[in-house]
Amino acid sequence: MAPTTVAARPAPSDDKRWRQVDVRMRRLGYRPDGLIEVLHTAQEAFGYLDDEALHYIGDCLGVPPSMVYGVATFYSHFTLEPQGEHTCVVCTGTACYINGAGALVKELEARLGAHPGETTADGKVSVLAARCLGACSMAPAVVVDGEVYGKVGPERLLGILEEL
Amino acid sequence: MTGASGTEGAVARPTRARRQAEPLVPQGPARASAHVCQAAGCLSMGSDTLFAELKERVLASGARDVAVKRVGCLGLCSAGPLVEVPEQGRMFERLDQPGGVPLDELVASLTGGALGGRELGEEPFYSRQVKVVLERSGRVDPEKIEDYVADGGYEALTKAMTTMSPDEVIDEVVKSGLRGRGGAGYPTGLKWRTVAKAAAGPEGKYVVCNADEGDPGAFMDRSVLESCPQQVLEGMAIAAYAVGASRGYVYARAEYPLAVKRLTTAIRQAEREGYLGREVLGTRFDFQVEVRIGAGAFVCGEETALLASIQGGRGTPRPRPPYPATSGLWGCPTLINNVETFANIASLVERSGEAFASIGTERSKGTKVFALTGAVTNTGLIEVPMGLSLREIVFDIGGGLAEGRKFKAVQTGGPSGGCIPEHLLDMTVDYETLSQAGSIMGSGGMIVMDDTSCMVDVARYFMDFCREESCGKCLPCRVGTQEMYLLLNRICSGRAGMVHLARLEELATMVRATSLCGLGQGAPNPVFSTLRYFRDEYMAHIQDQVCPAGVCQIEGVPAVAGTHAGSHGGER
Amino acid sequence: MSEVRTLVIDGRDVAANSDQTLLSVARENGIAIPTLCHLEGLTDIGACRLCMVELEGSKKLLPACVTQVQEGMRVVTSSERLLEYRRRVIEMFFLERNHVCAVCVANNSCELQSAARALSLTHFELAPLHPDVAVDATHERFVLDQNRCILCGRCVRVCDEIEGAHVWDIRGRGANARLVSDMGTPWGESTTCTSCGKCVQVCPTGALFEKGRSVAEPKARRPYVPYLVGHHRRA
Amino acid sequence: MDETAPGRRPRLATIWLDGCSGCHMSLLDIDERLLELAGRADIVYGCLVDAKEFPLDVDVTLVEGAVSSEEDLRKVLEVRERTRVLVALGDCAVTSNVPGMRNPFGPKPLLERAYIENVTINPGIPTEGLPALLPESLPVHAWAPVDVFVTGCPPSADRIFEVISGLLDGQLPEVGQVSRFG
Repeated sequence: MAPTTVAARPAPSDDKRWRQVDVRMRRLGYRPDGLIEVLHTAQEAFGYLDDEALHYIGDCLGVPPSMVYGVATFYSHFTLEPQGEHTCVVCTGTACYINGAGALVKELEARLGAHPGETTADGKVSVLAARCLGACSMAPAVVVDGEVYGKVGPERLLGILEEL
Repeated sequence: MTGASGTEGAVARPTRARRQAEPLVPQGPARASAHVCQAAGCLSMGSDTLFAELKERVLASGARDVAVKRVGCLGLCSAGPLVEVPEQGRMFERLDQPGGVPLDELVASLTGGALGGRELGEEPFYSRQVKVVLERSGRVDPEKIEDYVADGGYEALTKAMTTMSPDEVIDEVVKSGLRGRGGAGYPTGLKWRTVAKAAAGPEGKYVVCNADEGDPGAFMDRSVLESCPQQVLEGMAIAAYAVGASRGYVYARAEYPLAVKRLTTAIRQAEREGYLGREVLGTRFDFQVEVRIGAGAFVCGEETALLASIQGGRGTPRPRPPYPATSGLWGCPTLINNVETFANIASLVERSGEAFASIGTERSKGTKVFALTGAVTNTGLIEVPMGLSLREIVFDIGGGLAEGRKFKAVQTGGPSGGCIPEHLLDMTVDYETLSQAGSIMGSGGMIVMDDTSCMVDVARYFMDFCREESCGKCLPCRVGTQEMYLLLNRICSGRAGMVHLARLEELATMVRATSLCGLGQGAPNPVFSTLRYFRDEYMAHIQDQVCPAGVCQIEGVPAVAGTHAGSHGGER
Repeated sequence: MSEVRTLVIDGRDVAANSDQTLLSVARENGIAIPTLCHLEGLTDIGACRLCMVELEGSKKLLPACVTQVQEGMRVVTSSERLLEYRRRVIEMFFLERNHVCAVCVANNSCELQSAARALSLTHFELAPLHPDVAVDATHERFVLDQNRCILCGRCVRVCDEIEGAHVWDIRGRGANARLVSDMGTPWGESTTCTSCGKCVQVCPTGALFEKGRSVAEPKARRPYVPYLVGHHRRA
Repeated sequence: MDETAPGRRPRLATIWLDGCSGCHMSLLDIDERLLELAGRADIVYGCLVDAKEFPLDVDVTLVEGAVSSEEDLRKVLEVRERTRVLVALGDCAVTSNVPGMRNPFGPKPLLERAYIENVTINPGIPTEGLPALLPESLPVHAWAPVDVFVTGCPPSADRIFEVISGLLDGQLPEVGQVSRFG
């Protein structure tokens, strides 16, 4: 794609978080190849990527809507749905798998009613499965709200979640 | 994938909390220094609060010649939090944990009391390793360039730029016999030479560091970036000088927020100190490095997919040739090496290619970092000379299996690798031997499995991984991994006949031969290697409807006589 | 500057320009290699893997559509192994979506259907995936039927490279990859579509078609294709 | 199953599972060649003859239709056991074709549409007298090995005749390039 420079344009609303997105785009010179970086920033600011954000970013960087959408849906880190108040990531990498990560996922399904990729009905916890967190020595590993917990059994995991 | 990776703001201002995290440095030379591991493994066991507490205790003791220092990975992650006191040759394991070393014992050791912890010299986990890549890992503060420089860092870059021509640098790399540590093992020197010879594109040339470590069960690159990011940057700068590049990218996984943060800090510091940026070492050599954060796609470890992702697009691979070395980012010649490859460069240039080549085997030179995990006593990060035997790694360094468990296999190479059985444990670890055994070196994940693992289930696990990570561009990988998964599922649940096994093997052969990139070509490998060494386990599922390891849930429905792979029955 | 290269394809000596692909040389010489994602005039992506050929002295198969000719190459385009792989490719195309030729608008004018016939594919051995996918009939003139889409990306490329609109792209990945217009919005609501119909013209199956056509009424359209894409590229 | 005794006339059968009968119609379209067939073989079962039980020893059986219900499955297993050469005739038998179009969403919505949503008198899914549907409608060879596949919706009369007469001559015909899906 030709690096067409597209000028800054008014943010969709006066929500302050758009400033973070704007700053990131300006630093990247509004180049279309900065798309993924800007999507990261938008997701950090808003928690997820909605249509409005995708349209706005695409317009500013000169990337067609279908391409923005194609990129946002290709990478599993990006989410197009609002997430729960808390996130619980179960690592399902090989070391965790052979050390019982499957039982953790099943336990969450049974107790919270949320499969990986889903949020509990009360919007409290989003359950996610990660490929490998690189915390294999502490398998099985779980990340709750950014905090890594190692050698986690089903009981302990539920304990951690109850304390939230 | 994950809220685990809310990447922190790149450059945080020194807040109060941050100042508190500064190391304790004595006025004069330290009599004893506590190296507190602050890599992800130990951090998750609370090594950051331990670090603060230890500092306070030392200050309170009144000792003026004791240092408390933040360092990178000390290796034995399963025994974290770890603290090493190098002057005393002591390692303190599971510090302040139930069943571990009490903090008092460490404080006493540091402040002139009885020496505690474990003596390092006699432990095979430590003594059998040879450290080149991880040499500075447990020694320097990963967030301070001064510490890296004081330890001899950037001397290699200085040597290369002041005493060697770019060609001479490449000659050294060729002589070293270094091969790509990302998995394929392509000779690094040859790659550098190709990029060096290629005519520069409209935007010059690029150097890209592949830090998209996606193999499940592998965390070597994460550890290197968390422990000594400057070493990787120095390697990249030397490469840029050698091939004539002026821009660089590090493509790192979003799942590694700490590595990204330390890397970003390292780039800022290196630019400030003139080791990166417009005028490297005050010369006209210009090399600027940016970090690009992946977003959860295993296929981006494939070099052409990685480039597509750096350019902001869907991470789908494209056919090669042209290779990135001649036509990469924006059509410009692009050198792509993995983190560990770059981390080898500084020491190689400093010591000479011959010195590097003196370690290792005939065709696999140097050392290799492995993430040793699974059903083994000592799990963690290790670095060994090429050519060590698997048995030495698993049983000497790894300390063998837990009491009463029987060894079954070592899985290497991730989803494109294979499972090596007990009778091959004495084989040496190098590129060729591993590939002859039906596996690959891969990036360095090494997962030990015992008799509680079912090898058909393991094959299914990896196929599940591949089908979810397939980018969907080429048909054999997109549909073939899906179909192989369904066949494996059928076998695992005891609903398969011999015809399904035959179908699986045919399909695996076809997918390997026709897929566009390494993900699809390698996806059948776990199937091939488990069939090669553990066919009896497949047969038990098929003929007797039994899972010998007791892992699979047998549905007890007899296989039908049809030749068609049949219904997927809600297995999607 | 292109130069002359000589090579051997299926035992025949042929001459080619150095900038030609194996596929174009083979076709010039009347040697048929099946393709689905390739369309003369669009950038080749080497995705369908139907055109894989053998190169003497190499274990690796090469996609003919993106492989440049080289002096002295000896190429085999239709060994028993290649035919078997191609049948498997076609089979998997059929199984990944819901292709019911009998009730498809492209019946009799479908490239997937003809490829199956040319390769004597009589039945499928692997499991059908039967995805539950949608039909988008919101556009006033055209329909997108995901049941028939083989993800060849011709529509994506013709819309991007020739029409310059980039209405289409692929969302998701792996088995969840789907053709989408704009933000996954219904085609009829697309703000970028010019309704030029090029995507419909280049679709090899019945995934994109014109409204008002019924089963077994051929999508009389192939004749336009060279004018749409061929001349543009050569110009 | 005993081999064809010398001089014994070959025994031919047809069976109709989940399909539209179009393949049988196409079979009838061989017109006067039906007489030729009747002269060479005994037609022992199918909609052309009045037999109630599928005979024990059949040389060639043509199967039309996909396997959609428990009754289809019972039949196909029985037919397979009693037949020497099993022919999947037409796209439904070969790929499940139109009956398979329900597979993406399963049998429940199908039954509801047919017996509840579109019915004004006594809506309700019948439980007696109708064989239960299988979760998926699948081709014949999902359940039993098939010897010859004849594609087409329907296969042409000429193709059907060629296949049958070839089989009566003791040859397994090549079907690929002359017939096609759809």
